[in-house]
Amino acid sequence: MDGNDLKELRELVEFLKASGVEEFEMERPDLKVGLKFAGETPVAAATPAGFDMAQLAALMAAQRGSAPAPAAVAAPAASAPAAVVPAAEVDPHAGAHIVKSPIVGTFYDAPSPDAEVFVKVGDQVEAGKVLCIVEAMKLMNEIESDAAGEIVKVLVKPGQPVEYGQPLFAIKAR
Amino acid sequence: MDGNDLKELRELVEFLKASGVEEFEMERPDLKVGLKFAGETPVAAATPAGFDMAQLAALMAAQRGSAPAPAAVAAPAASAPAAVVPAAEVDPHAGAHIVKSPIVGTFYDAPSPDAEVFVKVGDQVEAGKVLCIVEAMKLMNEIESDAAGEIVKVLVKPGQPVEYGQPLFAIKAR
Amino acid sequence: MIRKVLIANRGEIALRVISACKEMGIRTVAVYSEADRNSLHVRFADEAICIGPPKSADSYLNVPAVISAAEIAGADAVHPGYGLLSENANFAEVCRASNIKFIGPPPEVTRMMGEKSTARQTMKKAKVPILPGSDGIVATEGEALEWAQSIKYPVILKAVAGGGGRGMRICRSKEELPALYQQASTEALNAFGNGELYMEKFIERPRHIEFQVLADEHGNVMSLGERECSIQRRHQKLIEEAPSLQITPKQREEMGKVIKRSLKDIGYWNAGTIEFLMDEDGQIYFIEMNTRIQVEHCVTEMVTGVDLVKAQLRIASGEKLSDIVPKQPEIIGHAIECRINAEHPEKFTPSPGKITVYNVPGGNGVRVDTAQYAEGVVPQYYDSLIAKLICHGKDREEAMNKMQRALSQFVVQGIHTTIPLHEKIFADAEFRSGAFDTKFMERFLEREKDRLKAEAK
Amino acid sequence: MIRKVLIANRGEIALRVISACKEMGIRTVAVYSEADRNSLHVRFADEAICIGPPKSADSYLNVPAVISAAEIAGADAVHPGYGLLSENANFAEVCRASNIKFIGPPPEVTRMMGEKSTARQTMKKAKVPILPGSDGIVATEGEALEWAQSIKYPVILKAVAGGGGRGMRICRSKEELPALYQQASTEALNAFGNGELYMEKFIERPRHIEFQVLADEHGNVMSLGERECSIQRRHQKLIEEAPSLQITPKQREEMGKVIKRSLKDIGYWNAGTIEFLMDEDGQIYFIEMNTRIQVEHCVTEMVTGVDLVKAQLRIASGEKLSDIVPKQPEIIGHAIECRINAEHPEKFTPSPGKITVYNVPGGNGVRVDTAQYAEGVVPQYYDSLIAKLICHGKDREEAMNKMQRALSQFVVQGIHTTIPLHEKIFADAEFRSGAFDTKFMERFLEREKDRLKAEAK
Repeated sequence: MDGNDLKELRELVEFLKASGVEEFEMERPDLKVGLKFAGETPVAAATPAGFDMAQLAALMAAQRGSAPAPAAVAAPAASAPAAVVPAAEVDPHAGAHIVKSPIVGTFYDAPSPDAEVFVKVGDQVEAGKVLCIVEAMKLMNEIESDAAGEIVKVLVKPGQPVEYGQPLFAIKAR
Repeated sequence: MDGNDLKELRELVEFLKASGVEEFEMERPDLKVGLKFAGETPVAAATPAGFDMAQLAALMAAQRGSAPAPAAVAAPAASAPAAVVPAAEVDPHAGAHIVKSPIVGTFYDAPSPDAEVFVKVGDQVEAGKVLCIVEAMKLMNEIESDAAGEIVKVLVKPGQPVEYGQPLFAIKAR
Repeated sequence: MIRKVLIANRGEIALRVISACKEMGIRTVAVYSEADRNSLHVRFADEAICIGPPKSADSYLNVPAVISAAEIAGADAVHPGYGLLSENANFAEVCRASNIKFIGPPPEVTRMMGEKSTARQTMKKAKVPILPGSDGIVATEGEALEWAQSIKYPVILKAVAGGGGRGMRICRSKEELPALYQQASTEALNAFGNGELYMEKFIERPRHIEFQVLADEHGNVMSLGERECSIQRRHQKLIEEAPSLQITPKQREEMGKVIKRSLKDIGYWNAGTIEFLMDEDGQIYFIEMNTRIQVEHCVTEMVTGVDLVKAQLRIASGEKLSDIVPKQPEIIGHAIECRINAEHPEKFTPSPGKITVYNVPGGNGVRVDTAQYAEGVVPQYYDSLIAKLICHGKDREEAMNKMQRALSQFVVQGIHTTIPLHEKIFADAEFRSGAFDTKFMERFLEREKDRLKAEAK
Repeated sequence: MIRKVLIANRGEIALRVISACKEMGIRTVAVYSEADRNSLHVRFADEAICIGPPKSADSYLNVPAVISAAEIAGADAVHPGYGLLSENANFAEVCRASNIKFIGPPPEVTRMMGEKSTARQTMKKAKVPILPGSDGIVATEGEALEWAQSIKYPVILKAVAGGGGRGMRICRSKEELPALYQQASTEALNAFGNGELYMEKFIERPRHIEFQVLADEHGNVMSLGERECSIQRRHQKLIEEAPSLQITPKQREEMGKVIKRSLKDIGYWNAGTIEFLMDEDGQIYFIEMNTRIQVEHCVTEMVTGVDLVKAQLRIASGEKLSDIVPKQPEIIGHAIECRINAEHPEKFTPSPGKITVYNVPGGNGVRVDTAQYAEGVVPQYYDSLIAKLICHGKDREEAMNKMQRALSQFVVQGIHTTIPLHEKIFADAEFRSGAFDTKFMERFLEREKDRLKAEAK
């Protein structure tokens, strides 16, 4: 166990604690950690307030399974009086740059149904390159990349409704 | 495991303890650590385990009692929806044995207005000695000491209404 | 006029009475056990006195402690709420002897109504329809067969000293009667030391209908209409409504007259409830009288506009009914109440503990009576009712829809509650149709079981 | 019938509309800014769409974002609530162009009522009493003197292009008029680039009285009586009541007729409020019309039994008023509303932040409309209203007593609220007498200041 390991572990524990986590388990080929905090156990599955999943994801950088793509707009942001953010929204591309939708509308990956897509996974893009269209009120709004790098993943499907701030592309920034 | 490792482990344990962790497990190819703290781990900054809230409240009630007069009973037990127990008040008779009223009624320190008081501060009493009367429904109930020792303080005044569990006498037990 | 009331109760009804007193300028004294130190009835009363340890028998049911608390606080009246000491005639007598006004009927009446057969005889004399029955002990098998023939099968044999289902048998034919008679008598003897039985007509699918009554101390009585309380599980009411769809305005008026006459005869005063069973043909029969305010009084308040607890306080102050409720109120709209209990919604096991999240619904036509709050604790010592959710709509349909909306916004975490159960009941076709009886919950839970089994496949 | 409504609002009114929709079986779509992600309107709607960053201008006031959200959710109607886009005629037009039903009057009517002088002329034509005035520009000092003589002093000069008190002068005699005319004109020119003035009768101690109206899309109009809204601070209403003690049943009926005629002429539909000033002699004068549901609509609901939001939804579905409210409702009892704002109760500074404790009062006759909860956050970006506490009693006295009781049980910690201010107002003799006007709060706060000074000595 080296000092660096300990420091990281410490950060993890502090983060878990601040987030109100009660039990935690992590398994990697080279490391397995499990812990349980003392204190009262709420009966119902009350998730802690303000749990920053992105932060956790970043802390755990290398190992996480691929989460399902963000649900369509139709799912209400589950937020109890306890201010719960659903666990499903784990950002699966922590570390990558995320291009988010600046408007509400319908996502299209190509200028027209039979045209080529603007970009696909593996493409290298420059900042300013048009990545997609979000249609709002019959207007086709071209969404440009705000970073340069490689398209790692397209997070929405053509024709899918997107809300403000919804992640569209993951880019491995240069 | 060398001295350095041990030092780090120590740090880890201290850190986990301070963080209120109850159980911990870690496994690495070269190292496996598992631990569980004994009993109720004091959660950082929380109320100490086994703290007797009722006792605290009773003590506070006693302090209220020595304030203006029969208003004793009049003040509702301080209890916000947040169920906060104010930390500011300190037990002035810590260590002393407290004789509490087993019934609701009116406190008298003597069998009749012109009689001698049953006990006064400084008196040595045995368990079973009558300390006072609490009148309830026209009945004079003699309250006996449940400890032997020296009367340190009389916590209520003659004629004062007392509630169930209200501290009456502080006794320095032998 | 009463100046200061001690509320000899806890939970939502204590807070309900405190609120009524506050609105009338009457000072309030709460009493509490050590388990209720942080309860809202303690916080919102003008004064609060600890009267004993957590167990009810040592605190809320401890008559000397309650009376003593009233005396040291200088309360001139006691409101008993429901349950606990509310129908304890001895307590009412001690109050009287201690010169403290008991907010309820005179102890003699409470005592009379507390004895089932006396109550029955009294009501019969006052021409209130009662369930056909033996009107006394059925001493032998032979007598039992004769009575059953005149009452007509099915009949039910009950222990004179009984309660809780023991010493009770339903007989559907003369063939099975003799054996059942022996069983019931033996069971009663073992359970109560008294093997005597009486007989009543048995209704297969009864409805539970009750009438709310107010009476002043000057001989004036008023019926405020009925409540439908057939949604029960093991004789515990879960959902109550007013009015009943089964009672016509004409019936309501007629029952009002009968009730008026009978309670005048008895010398009843303050609030009370007369409970009836309704058979499949809509005929109603007296079963018992509750001589106190009831849990479900709120639905009557919502449809009549009469504040029953304020009326209790004014009656106890000697006011005349004609000043309190100047004219017979119209029934406006429909009200339904759900009892929200700290219980597992499927297993019905109690679920005491600390509430972590508590979001109460509000808005138009929604009333919540509760003494719970976020961070509050439901003690294990008392009954499991934590809130009453009452919805008022222009008709039953609107009231039900409102209830569904309100239930969906009632968020309780940390403990289990019956909220999910109520949500299922309000989605049930039989419930929504209104065509149910006191056996509804049995059928409903059976349906649920089947549904879960089917889903599991 | 409308199937799915997007609620273009936030806070308690969004939840109010969601609740009404749920009770009617209509699906709901909430929209929210990033600051409102954990709000109850988001949680309790069937669907929720984030439409922008915290600032209203970029989210709730962002017309393309709202319309776009309605389109992707497939909403067939939009309810605008109050404030925000509710009186934005352009928004209503875009809705129409996008084939989404706007739940409110036609944009042409909203636009007309939004321009004060047009509204005034329209109402005058429809024989609604308006404040005596110049009916147009007063071009010179001389004209002003003539007008003032006919209207009678005191009069008020106002900028045609004005608002917010600028270019406004009260004149109490012909001697002071010329100088004030010049000042007002210069001020108006500087502020709005237009120095033109008009003149109105000035009322020293006006009351603010408003009438609630419902109108269907088939030309039928109904007045649901008035509200008394004189308790204001800097033109922000704090407390509203229904009915007004100043309006007799006869006046109410007559105003109902006038309103019916005038709104029919205009082609108004959906809910609306006509605001009047009442002078010291009880004479009322039209000031403006609000073409939306109002914050204080609940007091009218409590005394009439009509659900105004459900009525809005049914009107927008094309239903006839005679089906929605079959007969003119009686006014039953008295209702009062307190606006609970996240503000310091003495300094009136906004108090956004996290709520740590939130205990909402309940019980008989108490209604709370709120979207807040324990652990909830009051964002700094929007208005400070966190709850409306509405009490209904058989008369004003009972409603006031109920309000005092309910305020004492409304516990909010973590932020400041106006609850303590309301408690003081409800203990104030002038308020309790009912004999107040829109200057009440100035006098009340002055009295409070004096009291504090006296206490400090």
